[in-house]
Amino acid sequence: MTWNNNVEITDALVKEHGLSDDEYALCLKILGRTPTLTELGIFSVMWSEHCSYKSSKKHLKTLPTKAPWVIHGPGENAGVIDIGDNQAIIFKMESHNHPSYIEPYQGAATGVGGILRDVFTMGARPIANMNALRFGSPDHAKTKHLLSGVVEGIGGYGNCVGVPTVGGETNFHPSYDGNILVNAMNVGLADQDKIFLSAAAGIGNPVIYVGSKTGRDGIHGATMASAEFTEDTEEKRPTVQVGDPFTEKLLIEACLELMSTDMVVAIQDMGAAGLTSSSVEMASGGGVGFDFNLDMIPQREEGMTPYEMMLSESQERMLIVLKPGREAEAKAIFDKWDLDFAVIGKITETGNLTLRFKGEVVADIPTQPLADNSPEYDRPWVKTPARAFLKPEDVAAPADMKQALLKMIGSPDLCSRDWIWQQYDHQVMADTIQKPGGDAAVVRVHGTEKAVAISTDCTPRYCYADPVEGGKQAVVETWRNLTAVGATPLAITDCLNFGNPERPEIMGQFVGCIEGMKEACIILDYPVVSGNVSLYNETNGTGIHPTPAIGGVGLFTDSSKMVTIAPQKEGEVLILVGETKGHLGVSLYLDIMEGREEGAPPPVDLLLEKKNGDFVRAQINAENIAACHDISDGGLYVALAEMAMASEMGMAVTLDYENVPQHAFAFGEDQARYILSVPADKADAILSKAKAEGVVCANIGRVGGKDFEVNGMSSISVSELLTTHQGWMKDYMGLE
Amino acid sequence: MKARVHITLKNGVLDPQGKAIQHALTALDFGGVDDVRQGKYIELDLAETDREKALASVEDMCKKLLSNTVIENYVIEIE
Amino acid sequence: MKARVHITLKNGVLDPQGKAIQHALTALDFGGVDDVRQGKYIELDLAETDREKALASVEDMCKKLLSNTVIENYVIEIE
Amino acid sequence: MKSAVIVFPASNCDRDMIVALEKITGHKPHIIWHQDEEIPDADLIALPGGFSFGDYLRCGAMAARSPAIQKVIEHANRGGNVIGICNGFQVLTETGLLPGALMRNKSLKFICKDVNLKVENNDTAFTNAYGQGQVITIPMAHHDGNYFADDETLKELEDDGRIAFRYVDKAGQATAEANPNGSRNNIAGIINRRKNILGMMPHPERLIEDAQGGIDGLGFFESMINAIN
Ligand SMILES: Nc1ncnc2c1ncn2[C@@H]1O[C@H](COP(=O)(O)OP(=O)(O)O)[C@@H](O)[C@H]1O
Ligand SMILES: [Mg+2]
Repeated sequence: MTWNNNVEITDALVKEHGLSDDEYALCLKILGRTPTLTELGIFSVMWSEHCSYKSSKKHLKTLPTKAPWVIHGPGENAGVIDIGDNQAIIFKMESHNHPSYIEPYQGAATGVGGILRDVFTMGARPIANMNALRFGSPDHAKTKHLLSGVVEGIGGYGNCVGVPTVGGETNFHPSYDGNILVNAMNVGLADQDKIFLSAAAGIGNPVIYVGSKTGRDGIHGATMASAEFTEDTEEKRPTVQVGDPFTEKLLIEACLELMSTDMVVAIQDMGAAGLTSSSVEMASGGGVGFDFNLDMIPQREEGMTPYEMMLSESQERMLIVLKPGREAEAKAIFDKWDLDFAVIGKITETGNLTLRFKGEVVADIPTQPLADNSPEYDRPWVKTPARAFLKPEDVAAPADMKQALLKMIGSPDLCSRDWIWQQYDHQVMADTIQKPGGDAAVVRVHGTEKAVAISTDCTPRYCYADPVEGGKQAVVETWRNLTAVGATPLAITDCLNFGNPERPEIMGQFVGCIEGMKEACIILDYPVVSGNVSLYNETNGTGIHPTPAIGGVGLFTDSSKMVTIAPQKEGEVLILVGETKGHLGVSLYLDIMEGREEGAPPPVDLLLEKKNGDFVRAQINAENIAACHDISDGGLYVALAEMAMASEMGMAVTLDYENVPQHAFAFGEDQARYILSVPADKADAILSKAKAEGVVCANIGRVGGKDFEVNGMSSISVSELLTTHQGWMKDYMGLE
Repeated sequence: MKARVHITLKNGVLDPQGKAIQHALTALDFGGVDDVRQGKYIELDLAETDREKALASVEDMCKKLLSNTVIENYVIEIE
Repeated sequence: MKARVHITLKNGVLDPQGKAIQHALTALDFGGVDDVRQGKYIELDLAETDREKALASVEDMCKKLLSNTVIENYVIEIE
Repeated sequence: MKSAVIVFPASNCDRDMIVALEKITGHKPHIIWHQDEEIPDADLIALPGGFSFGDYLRCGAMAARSPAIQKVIEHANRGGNVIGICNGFQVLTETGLLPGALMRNKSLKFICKDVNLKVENNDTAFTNAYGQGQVITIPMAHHDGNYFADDETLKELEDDGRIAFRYVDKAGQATAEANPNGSRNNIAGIINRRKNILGMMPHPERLIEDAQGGIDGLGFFESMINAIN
């Protein structure tokens, strides 16, 4: 292939690069001339949906991002919050949806690698991974292969780098048949006085490239992530990147070693759009220019062109600005870890990204206008029509309650995910004190009494039925899960997965979800500190369910206060917190038992959530509670059964079905509810305290025996519950 | 019949294993190892006795299971 | 010079990967797969131009690193 | 007890091992980089878990050829104590200090879960704090822990009481269901002929505090203190 940087920039070429006429006109204006091919490539990836957030920016700006404990909100590589003692927690969630559909193992693996880099580039040691996964219907021909590959890829990468994968969520729904979602979250720990940002500074300072060599991987990957799938997606296959967790582990150690010195001025990982976006962000962020000699870039393949080098998405690479004269010292560190290290240029005062290749300037772009003038659209949107509430009477009672419960807990959406988390090393680093299977994962802050609780949640069927309520509910569910283990919720990250924003209905879902999230964040004092948007999750015009996955982070100052969902002793009293109205609209019961996805989702009363949650957390912190579980998917009976299974103890429960039909009481998904298991001698005090605070609470039974017994239902042995609960996924995956 | 299948990474696809082996060989003082690529080698014993049919069947196996055609190539020999 | 190395499990060593592939092929309705063995295939680019020397050197690599002689055999081809 | 922990590129249970050794012996272990050619005087050398060199080619293969390992071999040949946990066990078999090999788990999956282990021989430097036949719960987390040795080696291991730990069910039976990875004879850990080297796949260093879910791993370290001090 002959390389010509100065080919004629035809309309077709511009279109191929995904730039609209207006965008190209803006490009001409910024440059004051026709772009070279390399420049066109740079504009194209910088202004792709993935890098520029052009459809979402306007709405994202409305999210609350501040609180006294927020050190850095959105805009940096990841969000940073204060956890006291000069320590900070740094976290973010990101999507790797399209690559994971094309090549599940590598797509998911590189997703984990990418999110790790976002966190350690800020100076944090990664301490926990989470993964939020959505697959198509289990009956769909590809689902098994995708589930198997994605889980193996997440494990393959996370296990090797030695960061525990401590939790996540997994849904199946036909709306993901052609577009699965793989959202990976990482949480890291740093000292507040050792947090690194990306804004470059210091005219003349050297710019360093470290990590793996650059190959032709994933060229156009960033633009692919912004394009809708069509049948010919097969052709885009070679753009998949292969992850190298071994190199990533070395890169983590080498970067943290480098950061423990005082040599680093700024640092940025090369993520989507690789060298292009990292250098433009660093330069524009610092209001300076970069002058690079591309001949210095470590290259894996022969004959790479500037265009390819700038657009490559090879993994495991970082860009660093050093203090002057420290190159040799820095190089010694990367030599020790056997990583490539190259001085590729320096900071200039021009404000331009100037790229030289074999003595010729192949690109010279003012970075500030490129970054600041990136397109921003106010896309037309329509509000999702409101749905009517479904009354409990509109949903038939099951022929047999026991069989219904077994069917529920043995269903794809509610069965145990142990087949998944057993493939993840969830204990490496020896600080995991709440393993997967509970409401939130809990990881100790190494060497202290503190611990961090993490939960990822979203109920896409609610978001589809009512984006505003669904957006609220997603935020609230993480908050509730953190509360249920006893942690104080601090902040969230999000990963907003939607269909094609150029369709007003989809844009309406996006706007609605953000609106709901915003309300929840404000009332719960639970700001958004980082996030990611993934649009165009749609195949042949059918979009996914709107899926704003939320990753919530909470803190324990004393991790010994933590509780799990497992009752501790026979004789403990079970207390139901919150009111049960029997809301079956878009419930899992309706879906699993009747194959319907109708009605409005359960309304979220944010003030009630806060009241009930604060009460529960205070009781846990006062050490009055032995176990706690929030009630979400599947409702009360499912939550009770999960507690019984976790403790391998039975329970005897008596409920009053006078005002609510039994099946609605059992499986309704009313919000703001928890089940507490408390020592018998503490029950009365808790109930009267609740009454005094206006929190609805009821004594509903006791822990003990080997059977799960609820009035109005034949009893079930806990071992039968367990066999049913643990059966589905293993059976399903058994014959891959 | 016996079939032998070689599965190798496509050109341009990163081969972390090969790279690490090359590095380790160099550390063990083996000079002049310019490149290393690692692939898989699979031997199948087939009941099929017709060469053409065996080939077609193994071809199908490669597409459906043995190789990951997104990043790998395969070569089949029937003997 | 190019060297190709095939590393296969010794007879009598259980091959979990081969077994799993065989099982998966059967589940995918490929009949008559009597046995599957999985090995490694390594390609080396060597600066050496003398065939004999290259062979000796790769032989040494196999012994020292590329294969585990407790469980594996190797075959080298130089081209 | 003076100890040392060897760190390879992409070791990842090195910190866990260092923390455990320090907590239990009261002394910080020496930390040895794989390229170091000297190992300070130590009663015990530990090879930690992880994915040394990415576990590329074969688990433990590249680590087993590192300069520091030559010193570990010398230490072992002088009768010094060596433990290898998980990846460390794989490294020990690759060096030949322990017989056999660790192959891909039968399910081909990485498996992280708690397993029951039976202490098969409590008359060793690594197991004396446990009761003979005691069943303990220890986490495992590996992709390649399927222990293989030929019949002859296996017989020798069995006859000489060199099986340290076996995977068992709660009742202590070495059933096929209790075998998580396909290991021959349900073997989870073995010792060498001279009884100064132990390799095991599960991770006792992950279970030494109540907060971690139990303290069954403590006995492992206490045994060494009993034997060495
Ligand atoms: N992909 C996954 N990886 C790891 N853990 C998972 C995954 N999916 C679900 N889990 C775990 O399974 C448990 C149940 O998940 P979920 O039903 O979503 O919990 P909740 O309703 O409390 O949010 C949680 O502990 C969660 O962390
Ligand atoms: Mg929950």
